[in-house]
Amino acid sequence: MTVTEPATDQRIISYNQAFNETLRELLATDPDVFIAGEDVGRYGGVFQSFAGLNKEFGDMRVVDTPIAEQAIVGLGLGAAAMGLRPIVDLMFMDFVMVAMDQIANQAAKMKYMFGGKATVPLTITTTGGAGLGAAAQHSASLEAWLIHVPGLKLVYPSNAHDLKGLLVSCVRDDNPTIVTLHKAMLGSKGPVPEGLYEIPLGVANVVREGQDATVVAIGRMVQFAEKAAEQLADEGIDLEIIDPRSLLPFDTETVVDSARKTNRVVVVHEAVRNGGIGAEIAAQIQEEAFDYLDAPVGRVGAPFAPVPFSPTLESEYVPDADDIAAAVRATFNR
Amino acid sequence: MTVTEPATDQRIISYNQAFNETLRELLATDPDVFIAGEDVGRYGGVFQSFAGLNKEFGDMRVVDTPIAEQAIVGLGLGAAAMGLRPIVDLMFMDFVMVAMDQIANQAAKMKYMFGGKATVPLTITTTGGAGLGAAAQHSASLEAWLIHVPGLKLVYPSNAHDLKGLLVSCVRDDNPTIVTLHKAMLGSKGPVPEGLYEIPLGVANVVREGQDATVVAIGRMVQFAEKAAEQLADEGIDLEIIDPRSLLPFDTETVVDSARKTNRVVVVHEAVRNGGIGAEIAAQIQEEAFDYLDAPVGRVGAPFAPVPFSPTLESEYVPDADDIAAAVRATFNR
Amino acid sequence: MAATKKAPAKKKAAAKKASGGAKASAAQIPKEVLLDLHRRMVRIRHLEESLGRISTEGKVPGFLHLYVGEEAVASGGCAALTDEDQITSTHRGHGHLIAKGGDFRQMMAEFMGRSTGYCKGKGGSMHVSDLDLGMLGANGIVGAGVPIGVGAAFANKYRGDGKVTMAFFGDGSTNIGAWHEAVNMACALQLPIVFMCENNEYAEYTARDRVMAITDVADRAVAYGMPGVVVDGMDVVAVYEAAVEAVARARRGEGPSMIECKTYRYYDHAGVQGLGRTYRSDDEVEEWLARDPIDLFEAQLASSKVLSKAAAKKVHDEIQAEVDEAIEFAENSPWPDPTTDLLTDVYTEAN
Amino acid sequence: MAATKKAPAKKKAAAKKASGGAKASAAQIPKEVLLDLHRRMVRIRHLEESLGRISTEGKVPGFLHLYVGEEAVASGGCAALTDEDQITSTHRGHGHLIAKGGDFRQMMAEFMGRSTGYCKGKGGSMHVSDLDLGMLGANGIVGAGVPIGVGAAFANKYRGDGKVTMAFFGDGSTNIGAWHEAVNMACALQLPIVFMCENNEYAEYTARDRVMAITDVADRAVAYGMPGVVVDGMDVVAVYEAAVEAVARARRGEGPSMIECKTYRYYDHAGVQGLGRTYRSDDEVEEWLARDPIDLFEAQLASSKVLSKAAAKKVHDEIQAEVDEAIEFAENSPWPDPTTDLLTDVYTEAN
Ligand SMILES: Cc1ncc(C[n+]2csc(CCOP(=O)(O)OP(=O)(O)O)c2C)c(N)n1
Ligand SMILES: Cc1ncc(C[n+]2csc(CCOP(=O)(O)OP(=O)(O)O)c2C)c(N)n1
Ligand SMILES: [Mg+2]
Ligand SMILES: [Mg+2]
Repeated sequence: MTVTEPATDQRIISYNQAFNETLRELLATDPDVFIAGEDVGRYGGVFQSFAGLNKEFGDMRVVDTPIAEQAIVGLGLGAAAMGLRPIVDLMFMDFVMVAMDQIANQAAKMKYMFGGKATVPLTITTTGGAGLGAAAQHSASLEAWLIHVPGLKLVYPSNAHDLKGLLVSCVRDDNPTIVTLHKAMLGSKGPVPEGLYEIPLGVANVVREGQDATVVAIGRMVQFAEKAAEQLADEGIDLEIIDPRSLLPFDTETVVDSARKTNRVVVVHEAVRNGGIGAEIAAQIQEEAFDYLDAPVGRVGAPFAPVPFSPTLESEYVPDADDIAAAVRATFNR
Repeated sequence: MTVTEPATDQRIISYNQAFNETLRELLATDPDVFIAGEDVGRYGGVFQSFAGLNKEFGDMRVVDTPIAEQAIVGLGLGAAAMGLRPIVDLMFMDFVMVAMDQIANQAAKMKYMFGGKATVPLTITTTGGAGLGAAAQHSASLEAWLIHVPGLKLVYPSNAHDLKGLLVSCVRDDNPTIVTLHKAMLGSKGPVPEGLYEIPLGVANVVREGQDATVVAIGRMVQFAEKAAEQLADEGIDLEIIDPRSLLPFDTETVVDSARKTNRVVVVHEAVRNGGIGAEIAAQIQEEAFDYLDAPVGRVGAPFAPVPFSPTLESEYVPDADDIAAAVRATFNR
Repeated sequence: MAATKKAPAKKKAAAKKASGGAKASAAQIPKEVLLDLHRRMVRIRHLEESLGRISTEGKVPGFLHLYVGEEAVASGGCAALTDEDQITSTHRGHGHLIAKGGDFRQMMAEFMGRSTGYCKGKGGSMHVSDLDLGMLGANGIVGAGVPIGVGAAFANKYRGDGKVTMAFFGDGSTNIGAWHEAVNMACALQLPIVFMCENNEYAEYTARDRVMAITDVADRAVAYGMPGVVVDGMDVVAVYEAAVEAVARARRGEGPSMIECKTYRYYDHAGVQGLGRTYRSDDEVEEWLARDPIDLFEAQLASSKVLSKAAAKKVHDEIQAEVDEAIEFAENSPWPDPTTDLLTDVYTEAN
Repeated sequence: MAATKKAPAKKKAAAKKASGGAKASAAQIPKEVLLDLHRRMVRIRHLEESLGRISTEGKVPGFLHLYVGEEAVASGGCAALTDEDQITSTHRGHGHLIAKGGDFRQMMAEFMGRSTGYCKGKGGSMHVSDLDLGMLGANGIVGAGVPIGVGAAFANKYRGDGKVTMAFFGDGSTNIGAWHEAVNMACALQLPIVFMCENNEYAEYTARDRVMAITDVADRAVAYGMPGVVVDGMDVVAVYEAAVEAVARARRGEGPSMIECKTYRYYDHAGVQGLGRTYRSDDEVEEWLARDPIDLFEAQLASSKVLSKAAAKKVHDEIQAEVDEAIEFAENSPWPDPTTDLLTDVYTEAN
């Protein structure tokens, strides 16, 4: 585990800017790195996350592709197997579904199927999550599918600082990695050091130390957990918040240590609860900290329905600070 | 829950024959039912599961399609939305990956996205699991992905009798359903009544009643759990075995009742443990039976690697009776 | 042996050039059909323009892909269909639903996320649908509507009900796998379907020539063994005539055909913030705006004495009033109630 | 306006007919190339026949898709490549690997699941690969090798290393989405790649004409804006000449092209149980067997005094001995050890 010290460099930029500048620095420092995806080139990406990169590095390093997610991932996989270090973009995490074979059946398995002789330094970037009224096909949270695939690595940064460090680690990793940005966080600002730095994959971050209960929160849920911590503090509950940052590999040790300390845990994610990554985390906690738990590991996630369009439904659908606080309270009132 | 009584009808046929005769009877009794997939027509399917059906019902009711899984599922979805009751075959569960968008983004969500105005009585059949030396791309176990998708239903029959009853229920269900056969069980025989009968979705089967520990086993793992029960009986451990049969919806109540009775539970599936359906089941058990558990809910599944080709590796990879027995013992020795 | 060459098909005369010619054929089309074509286009134009306007007032959640500029395609295509035929659509689906007879009130209410909308506010712009009209839904996934359309066409053939399906899709969608699989399957099974391509030369913000090495999407018809034609997508009569022929062919059981309509979207890929001039040249935009499908057709209708300018204006005013009324209806409609509506409609309950 | 028609391309003279003609061109090909083509074919034939035989003895786990009958395609194609060029393959990949220079011992060991195999026994027949030879793997998923090949070709263009990639695939795979996406992307990006179609008229047990409404897969080249040719896939010289031209074109930076080879697999889709006569007529099978690519070529080599029957037999005997030795090597090789091998090679560890 690591505990975030107040960032020494106080430069404040947005999550989306952090993504863009990191890509620029990676392109500038490693000639084997290139980017490919829909609208990422001339236009700079639908969220302008790739703005200026094509102009600076040209059409072969920041490549506009047809609408063809299977071929986009295949382009990255084939190039990675040849020793390049591709970054391919899938725009929305929902589109993982059309590219799933190339991701989970090809890229993830190539090394093992080939007896270790292949190396696949491929990075896939995408944007997940709800909150923009984008409805059922543009709001996906598919972390649970991806952690079930041996050969992949998956990160879900919850702030601009981590986004940069995790993205650098993924691009430099020699395995297929997936970096999920949350589309509702693109504008959120935070301190981000200049230059390239790595945040090791598989190392969780203790966002807030506390004694009474632990919340393991993923991606955008981290900021809601922090709000919940304030509410609960008034009630005398001192919350510890853990942001795994990397979901595969997963830092079980940091989470279990916290569970053994606080004896109460709630896992929070945006995906639907059933079959969500919270199930895996809860299962691991009860396996490793069974004798320390004073209550069942709680799980907060979306209810079992597709993401609805209307704001009144969507805002109820997406877990928030109140849901988290309620789940924590429930671990005390039994 | 239901407890299987000794089948009154003692006719013994294979799992694959049960599948074939059920399809024949469904085609014969419901003019809205048709089958489409690769090689399912003239040839009768790669495992001859569809043998004779095209000859008997013709090219429009048992349809040979191009190699185009997205279009195969789309064919079924569009026809189902128009009021037909299609059965589309995906041959190997691995191919779910190439059709994932049509399954999880289109078929599963259509009703909700359309405000309830669509009805999608679509059934997808496929064969999952390892054991035939088919290696990493023809041995998939993807139940965990599918239970994470609101709108779908999923069954995994562990014997010929259940296969028939579950298949009938799925085809008659007005929602998108997925019936997973285990390819290593196609030849396994058992008693199967004549005529069509339904096994309700979401109702588990207590395969063996016991007092000391509970094993929740899925698909092919049920027979291994029964072997483990014999081993453990000699050691004085009276095992209860639950076959959920339907994974979505899932019969939590039957499983939790058993956990409260035996106080020890092990969940067994063939897919890799991490992010597997065992995580969801374990999480639910500790939520609902926390105060009754004398040990953490154990999980048995494949190790975190793709399915290997070589028999020596594959046989070690796939969970077996010894693995199950060991996990049960572990719930006693802590 | 000498290998048998397969040279790429000759590029056809650019549709825009071709469209310069007089529309002789329009003469043979009954007056009421011409007026119907006009009406459908105007209905699309007014709803979309008004929707775009209120979206700038923050009244429309989510993404908004407007059909303005492409009215002739949906109108000419759907006018060749009966109410019983089906269509499938795209992320840019409002025009298709309107042309198929969509109800303004339920559309506006849906786009604004109200419980009185077509999808009770659960779908929004990208999933608006009306199964009673045979409109099988807008679709958020590029290309994904086409396999669904093939399934609908299969149902038509299966039942022998004489209905046909028309699948609308954009030029960019023809590069994705689902589109290819579905088109090939329809041709292999000889299904009653018409593949209607809206080639507006862009996929989001990327020009067609950067993502495919052909100019005419219709060249792809050859790959599946079906006829393909290129028509001027700003000429509603040209679209209508091609659609009538393709639909008749499908009804005769002769299988699928493809129609490529050269058209243009006026606004940016999404929303109404500008005309996308960062990636489209002013000249290009002006050239297309100068060939507005409604203006062109109204000039033609006036000169052929089918519809005077004054009468045309009356149509516009009527329809605008209907749009305004629909917006008012939507604004006064209740929001969906999370406590009762969030978890319904996920599954069909057994009865 | 009159719509611009796009009639399906004329069907080309059936390759088999065309192949009747004398192989004048063979004359211009250097003797060592002709002998090399012959040797590659014979290597494939002997390994596959022996592999089929031992598979009936239960020595080969899993599925087995043999290349017998199609030797001219892999041999003619790979002979046009250098050792540095790449190929991608399919579920029927043994011939491709052998033609690219694959090692018999490591192949046999892999097929028999031994730790001395190309993939340490972890991949088997459907995943056999040799990255050092630029063979990027057989593939268990139809069509999935083609996007990977496009990625390899992109790397070639990115580095400007002058290498090209040849993607092999079957007729049936051209109906799946991944194939379409990859081919279009390669044409849009003008990558140095050759698309090599093995049209053996069947996808598993289903005839081509039941799943596509065209006769020549090469007709699909038009849809992407690249040249496509049909060649006699039983004529190794015809395949070689077409491949040389396409490879040269790719190296010149002129982009992709497609070669359709009309060929036939002798055995059933999988294994050696029969010749698949339940779904293929005796006449059809006989007609193809009568045009065996090795027999045809050896007759030609004998008549042109390049290789006598006796010399040819010597080649066969040498190669069979090598195959037998490889089988013996494999049978004496250790099995992978679960305790040490099962969980390695999942990830590349940081160094
Ligand atoms: C599978 C998938 N990939 C990417 C997108 C994002 N996207 C939405 S619309 C669009 C462009 C579609 O272009 P075209 O088919 O020409 O339709 P147009 O917008 O021009 O009408 C893209 C890339 C998507 N919705 N689905
Ligand atoms: C996506 C996918 N669908 C189906 C299959 C099953 N399958 C394996 S080979 C094959 C036929 C392939 O036909 P073709 O491309 O013509 O190659 P051939 O076997 O004739 O060499 C099929 C359907 C598969 N492996 N992958
Ligand atoms: Mg377009
Ligand atoms: Mg074939």
